[in-house]
Amino acid sequence: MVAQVTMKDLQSPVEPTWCPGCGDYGILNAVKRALVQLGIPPHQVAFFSGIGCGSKLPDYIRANGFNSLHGRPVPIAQGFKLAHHDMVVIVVDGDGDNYGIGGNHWLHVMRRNINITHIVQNNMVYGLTKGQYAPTSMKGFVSSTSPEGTIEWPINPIAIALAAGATFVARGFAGDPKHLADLIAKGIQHKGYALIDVFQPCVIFNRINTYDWFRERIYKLEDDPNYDPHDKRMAWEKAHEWGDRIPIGIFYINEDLPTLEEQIPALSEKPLYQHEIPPKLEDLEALKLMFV
Amino acid sequence: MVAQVTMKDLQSPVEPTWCPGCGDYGILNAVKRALVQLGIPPHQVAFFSGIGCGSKLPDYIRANGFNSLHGRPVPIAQGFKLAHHDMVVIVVDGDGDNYGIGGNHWLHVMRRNINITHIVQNNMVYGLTKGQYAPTSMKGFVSSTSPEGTIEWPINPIAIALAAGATFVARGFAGDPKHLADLIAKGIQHKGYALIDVFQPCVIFNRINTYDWFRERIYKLEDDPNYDPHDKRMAWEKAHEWGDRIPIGIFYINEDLPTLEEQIPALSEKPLYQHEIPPKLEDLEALKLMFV
Amino acid sequence: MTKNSVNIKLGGEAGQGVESSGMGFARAIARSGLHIFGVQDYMSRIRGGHNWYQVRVSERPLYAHEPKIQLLLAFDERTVREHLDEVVEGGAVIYDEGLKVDEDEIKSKGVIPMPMPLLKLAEELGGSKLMLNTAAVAAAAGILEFDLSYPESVIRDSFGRRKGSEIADRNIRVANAAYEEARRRYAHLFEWKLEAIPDAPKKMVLNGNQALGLGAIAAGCKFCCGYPMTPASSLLEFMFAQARRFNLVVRQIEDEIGALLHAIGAAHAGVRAMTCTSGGGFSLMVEALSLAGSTETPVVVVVAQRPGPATGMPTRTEQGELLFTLFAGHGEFPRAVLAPGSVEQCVYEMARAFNLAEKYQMPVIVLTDAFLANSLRSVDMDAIDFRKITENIDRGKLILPHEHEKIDEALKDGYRRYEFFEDGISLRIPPGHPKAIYSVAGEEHTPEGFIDWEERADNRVKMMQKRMRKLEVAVSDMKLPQLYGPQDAELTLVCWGSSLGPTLEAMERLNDNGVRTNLLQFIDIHPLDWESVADILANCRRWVSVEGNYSAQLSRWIRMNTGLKPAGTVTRYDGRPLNPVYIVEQLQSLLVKV
Amino acid sequence: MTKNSVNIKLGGEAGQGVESSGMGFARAIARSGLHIFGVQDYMSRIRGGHNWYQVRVSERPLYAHEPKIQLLLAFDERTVREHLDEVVEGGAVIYDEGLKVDEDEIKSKGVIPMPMPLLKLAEELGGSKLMLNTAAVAAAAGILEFDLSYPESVIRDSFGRRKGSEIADRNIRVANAAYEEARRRYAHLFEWKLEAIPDAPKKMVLNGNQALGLGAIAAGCKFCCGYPMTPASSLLEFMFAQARRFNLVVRQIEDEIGALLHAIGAAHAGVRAMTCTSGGGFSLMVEALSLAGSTETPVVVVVAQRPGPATGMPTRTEQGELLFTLFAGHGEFPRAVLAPGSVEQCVYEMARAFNLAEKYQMPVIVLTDAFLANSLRSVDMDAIDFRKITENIDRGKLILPHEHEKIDEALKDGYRRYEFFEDGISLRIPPGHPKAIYSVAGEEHTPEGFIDWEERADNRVKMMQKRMRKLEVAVSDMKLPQLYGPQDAELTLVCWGSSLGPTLEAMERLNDNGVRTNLLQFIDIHPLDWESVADILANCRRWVSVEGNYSAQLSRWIRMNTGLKPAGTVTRYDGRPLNPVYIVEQLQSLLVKV
Ligand SMILES: Cc1ncc(C[n+]2csc(CCOP(=O)(O)OP(=O)(O)O)c2C)c(N)n1
Ligand SMILES: Cc1ncc(C[n+]2csc(CCOP(=O)(O)OP(=O)(O)O)c2C)c(N)n1
Ligand code: SF4
Ligand code: SF4
Ligand SMILES: [Mg+2]
Ligand SMILES: [Mg+2]
Repeated sequence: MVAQVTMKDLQSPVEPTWCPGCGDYGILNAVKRALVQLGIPPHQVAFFSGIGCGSKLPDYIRANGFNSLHGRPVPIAQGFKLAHHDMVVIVVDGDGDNYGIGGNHWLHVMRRNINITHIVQNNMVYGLTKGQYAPTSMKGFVSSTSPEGTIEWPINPIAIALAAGATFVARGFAGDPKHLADLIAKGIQHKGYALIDVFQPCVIFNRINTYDWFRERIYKLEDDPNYDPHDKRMAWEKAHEWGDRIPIGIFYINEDLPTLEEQIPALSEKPLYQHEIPPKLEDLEALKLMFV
Repeated sequence: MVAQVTMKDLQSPVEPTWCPGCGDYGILNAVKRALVQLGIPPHQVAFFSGIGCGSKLPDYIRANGFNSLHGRPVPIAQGFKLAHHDMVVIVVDGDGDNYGIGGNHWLHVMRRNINITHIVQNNMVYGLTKGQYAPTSMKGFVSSTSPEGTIEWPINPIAIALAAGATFVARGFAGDPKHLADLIAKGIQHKGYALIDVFQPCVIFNRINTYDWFRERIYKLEDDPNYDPHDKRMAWEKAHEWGDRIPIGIFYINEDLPTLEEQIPALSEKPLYQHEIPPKLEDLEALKLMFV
Repeated sequence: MTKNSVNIKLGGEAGQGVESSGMGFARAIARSGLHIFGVQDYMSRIRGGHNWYQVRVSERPLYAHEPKIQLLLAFDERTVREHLDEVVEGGAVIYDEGLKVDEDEIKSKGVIPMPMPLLKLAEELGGSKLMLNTAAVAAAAGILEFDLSYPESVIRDSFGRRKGSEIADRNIRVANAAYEEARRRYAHLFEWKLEAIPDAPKKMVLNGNQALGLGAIAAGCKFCCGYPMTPASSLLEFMFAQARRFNLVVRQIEDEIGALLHAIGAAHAGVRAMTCTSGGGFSLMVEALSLAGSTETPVVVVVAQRPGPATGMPTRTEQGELLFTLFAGHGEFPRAVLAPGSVEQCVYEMARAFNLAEKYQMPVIVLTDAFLANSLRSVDMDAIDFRKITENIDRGKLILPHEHEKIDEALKDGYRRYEFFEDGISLRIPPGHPKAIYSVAGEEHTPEGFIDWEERADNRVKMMQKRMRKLEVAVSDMKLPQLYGPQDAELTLVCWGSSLGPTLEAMERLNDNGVRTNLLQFIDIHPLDWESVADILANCRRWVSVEGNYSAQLSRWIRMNTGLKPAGTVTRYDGRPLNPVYIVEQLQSLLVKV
Repeated sequence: MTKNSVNIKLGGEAGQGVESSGMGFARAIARSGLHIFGVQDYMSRIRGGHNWYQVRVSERPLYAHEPKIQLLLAFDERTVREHLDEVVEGGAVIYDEGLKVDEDEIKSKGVIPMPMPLLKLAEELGGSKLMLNTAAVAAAAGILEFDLSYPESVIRDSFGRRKGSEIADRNIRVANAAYEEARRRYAHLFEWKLEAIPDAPKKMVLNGNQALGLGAIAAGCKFCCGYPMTPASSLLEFMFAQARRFNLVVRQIEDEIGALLHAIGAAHAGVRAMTCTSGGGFSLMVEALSLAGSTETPVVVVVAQRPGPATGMPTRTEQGELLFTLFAGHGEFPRAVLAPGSVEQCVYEMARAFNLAEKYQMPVIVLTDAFLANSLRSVDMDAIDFRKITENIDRGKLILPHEHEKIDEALKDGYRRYEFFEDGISLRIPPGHPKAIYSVAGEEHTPEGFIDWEERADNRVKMMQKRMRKLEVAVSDMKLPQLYGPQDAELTLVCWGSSLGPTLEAMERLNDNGVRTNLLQFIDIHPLDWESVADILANCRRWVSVEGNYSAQLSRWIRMNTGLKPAGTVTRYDGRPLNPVYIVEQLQSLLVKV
């Protein structure tokens, strides 16, 4: 993994269809930077996305991609990873995908510690379907499906990730692609499941949580010398900070747990897709004896 | 709600099909006690269950019941509650139902604070389907689908409930129906969503987490005079206590948030099912003008 | 001069307001007493790309769009490139003079280029380039010599209230200037004109989704939930917008699984409840649909189709899910499937769906598609007669728990939710009454509603027969396919859903061309009196099915039930709606073959 | 004396070991060289209730069970009450002498009561009442005069290894005593005997789910995931049990949605992948199925049917999801549906499913049901010839990313995942090779696999035709329905899936009764060369479909595709499997009508 990879290597022939100014550009940029930084060549990384504005990202980067169903990239990525575990697997999906319709897959992937990096494009709104509220929309958010403001409290992705057993929990900001690239690179390097929730301004449908709104509030956890991301208690505190000051950076990291792949005997030698099939005839014949 | 209700009023004509010794008997008993304690007559309470051993409970108590699909009672109960909000609505389902296949509904019901009491029969195994591991099975648990022990970390329902915004989070033990009845009664009285996760020994398929196993470990939070269930931080600490000592009781309670129903204008006067239909012709005619 | 018959296309990038301008213009025209048909075409992106909106105008009601246009309003250069070929000879293209447009090419097609200082007017008189839309539409009105007071009234209605009349005033200033300038420069060159018919019946302009919403509300639907999915979202959003006015509970749920289950819960409580989605969302509802079948819960599910498989083409149209909705769900259980084909039918069939659902205590699916959901049509105000709905509410064997007297009367010896009756339909008392305390179960149950834990064969057979019996009884409430055109014809076009409009016009054209043609529209897809359908079809000299899908699904459904096979099929599956010209062309190549 | 033809039923509460005793006995009999057919019937509860297990024995292969029994082993009183009527005259009931059983009633039916000190022997000689099972089975062997060494060997195999031979020894002590006692007391009264055929071909005893597992493993399936659901769970569990031995990745997923999606992910990586579920779980997979269709991902989905709708009757059987699986999924896309009807067919068709899936890059559904999944059958070891599978692996146009040479050879000018070819099938290179970096999309895509964000009509049409074309090509790989019995018959029974066994025997009986009957089994349901099928059916004098569902779904599917209608249908939907007697009876009442 110390190949020389340039931004150009990652250049897709497809032009992004995102609105000018959309936060997704920053995320795309950060993802590329991270791959360059780590020297991961495009054929050794596979992106899995859902359906939504941000989920179009795999088409906009030269790499393996799978644009799947709304809310469903996480299980596909897991199946893929278990079949090809030396591939770098990255899920990119929206807050609707992952915290809305796909919430159950998320809840369960976190306790498996499978080595996948998960970037959630959190614009706190449904972009592609034209502006309904999202699970992360702030209470009172007015949208076409909440004309008088939402009456549900938003999901706190960081807190839930901590509670559900994620071993790497971070938050980035699309307006700071350099910092975000660093988080993504760390997430990829992390042995296990890494969540990177990204504040991603939607310049069309979310007129509340704008670049300015975020810039006025966010600060970096790593700037606090007392903050220890290995301390879950601290992470839990910070996860609840919202309002005037909102932390970004790595909330929590735990490097001590084995990954899912490491615990599956069939994967100890080589990736599953390289296993020869069919099995040996003598093994099959021996199996028959079970039924005598 | 101060009717005189007796255990006999709650007696169903159907005999439970549970195995002798199953923890579900204790839960059934506790549910009945709670209703008697609160004087809720059977026609004013509706149970919604999933599919599993424990989910057969609604048939075993004389009350309104809805035995639905595996993992799906929560959204049905919400739809029902919004249509008939003066009914006491109780969901009873299994750990497979709620923390497994139905996880997404659970994640989202918690942030709505709808006034539903949710009893999860947590036997840390799949009973009805004959003993596969559950999302709550302890790591290493051996079962027909984990012959070498599970390789996933179990879900921590209490921690997730805290992170997801539940306003009443408790844990009971089927082996202590009196204490459990009290928790259920408090959950019913709580204005908002109340989770009561119940340790429910499955005497057939879980030979690890037995009555004795629990009895040796559990202690009651209310016995600790310093424990304040209004303090989320404390609750978070306690949520992670596992091993030699495991707390039961009310972990967390927050009485200060409005319920979902209270925030829906249409429900301010009377339950939806009592609204007269169709709407007035003049209102409909007026609506037409929108399209001119 | 051609009066009151014109087809106008607006085109531009997403975000340029093509759709809202087109819809505003359509509304203005309808206010003048003319009929319109408006159809949109947009990509699954929020900005950029290419969108268009087409408004067809006539003095008589319209049911379809047409490929050929007389007037093209180009908001960008791409629009000219892509649509110039659709403009008829003598037609015109209006565009901002700042765009790089090849005038000679336009002229070479016999089309008149009409550059206009739209942006300039917007900026100078309106103070905002956003008013370019207004200028463009006003310019179109100018060359059409259409009374500007109608567009003005629409501008007032949309800006007057919201942001104070200042913006409205500025828009109107821009509109007047563009109108005058266009009329002065070009009106004499342009053959097509619009003239108001002030004493025409008052008209509404609405699309299929709005029509479904009206039908649902009028039928007393009080609970609507869903998860956003194009092209169903706008129905959900319409219900949200009406929630306050009609005291509805409208909810966005975490996913479509939960959405249908919420509706089931509300219906179980005795409330008329619905959900709406598209094919992908419906896929997720399949398990719950089966639960509704098993528990005999009346819910209405709107499935607004779009091209699949998978995410397919999210903003386009197709009729690819007829067979899917007919067989969706594990196990066998009764359901009805209705496929309205016009705005009026959307109103009435949606209301009827609630009656059928409650009368037969089963799920009812209302099948539409993006074309029907989104296309705007003008209908006379009187054509939507809410009394027909409100006076015909039929809740079947329902007694609500607070209707104490009725319950006392009905319940002589206890209540059994799934008691056997000859018609398969049991008395339905939602939970809440002390004399009707009971359970229901998705597992096979006893007449009392308990899980039949003994799993007795005889109870199972009776329950299956009870449930399926309802379908046989329901047939009497179902409408046979409806015939349009001459009784006796050499060719019968068979269609369903949104194909109605285009096929109707195709039929007219064929008749005009001397091919005696009629049309058979299936609104009710299932259940049906198939013997009668077979008789009808057997009496058709030759029938062809016209469908917006690959495999001619209705014709396959007909064959499954009657054994009859069409002489041919006209299908379309490129994501675009059927249109009369396409149908006639396909028929021509087909009839050669047949 | 009747030799080697007997039907034995064991009955008792859940938890009494009825099933394991029955299966053990069946295995012992098969070891003696005889053929068995074992069928179970249990309730959806863990303890209590009433379960039974039935073992039919013959010298020739058996495909179905029979209602009439000669020997009843009653573990509780209820068993006697419920099943006495099934015992033929001269038959016997064995039970513990401690049970309250009315001997006179038994006798009054011409049946011989055979009380035995089973519990006593178990406790005194075995030291545990748990060994009552052993005693009961041994007693049965005693009156059948069946060589006890076969049951003994089964006892050794099940206890010998696990808990040390002490328990085995004690069981064998109990068995011997019960055997001798029963033989001494009753053998002379009982007409039916079992005699080993030591030189018979060696036999395997397995059920449909195990057979599917064998087929999958032999075909090189390396990835299996699922969520437990009766009757599919035991297949998932079988794969778990074999994971270590065959280096499989087997996973229990959070739900069925995730299960199919996991399989899609693994298949996308180039691994043969499957999932298994029942109807309710399949309902949740419908959306992902459509994704597999759209992305052309080869996955195999086993759907083991049980009675619906909703949770229905979880432990019983039905064939209610033929049409559902055929049309499940939004949009139109290719799939294949296969319905093996016997243990051998389960092995081979499962393997074939992987070939079809990879060759045509589409999802393949293997439809079974609880009856087939659970019923035990003995088959000659040689009847399952794994070489037929391993030598015929066909991965179609697949090149794995590490097969560098093949890739270099194949890729002259770049790689396009969805390139158009005449047969609709594109080259498939899973991600990982530097020359084949690409995207796939559930949205309509370009040949390169990018979302076609322009949503072009021509690309859409080509992609639809490409995908659907595969179905036409696949027809050449599909098997026409298979004929059993005389070529020329006055009656043809048409069946699919698990109905095969019972219908085969029904056919034999009818022929014995002088009604010249043959049988047409559909293994391949879709796609099919329907013209040939129509020819075959047109040549049948009279055909009747025999199905375990309410609406005779296969016959409807046939009619949809051929227009042909059966002379009648035999259906069953009480949750119980079809059996020869039932079929013949139904046919009789039908043929009167027909
Ligand atoms: C099953 C299903 N339901 C609904 C949709 C419609 N849909 C497409 S994208 C989307 C939400 C987009 O929001 P998000 O995931 O936050 O992504 P964003 O567009 O904001 O980047 C929805 C509801 C779908 N494609 N599939
Ligand atoms: C969609 C679906 N998948 C699977 C099943 C099978 N199933 C029934 S109960 C159950 C799990 C039971 O476990 P749990 O919810 O913990 O309840 P318990 O039996 O332990 O009380 C499963 C997997 C089902 N009924 N529906
Ligand atoms: S709608 Fe919002 S999220 Fe979507 S592309 Fe535009 S700015 Fe980005
Ligand atoms: S299997 Fe377990 S959970 Fe189910 S009834 Fe028996 S003891 Fe209870
Ligand atoms: Mg979003
Ligand atoms: Mg459980």
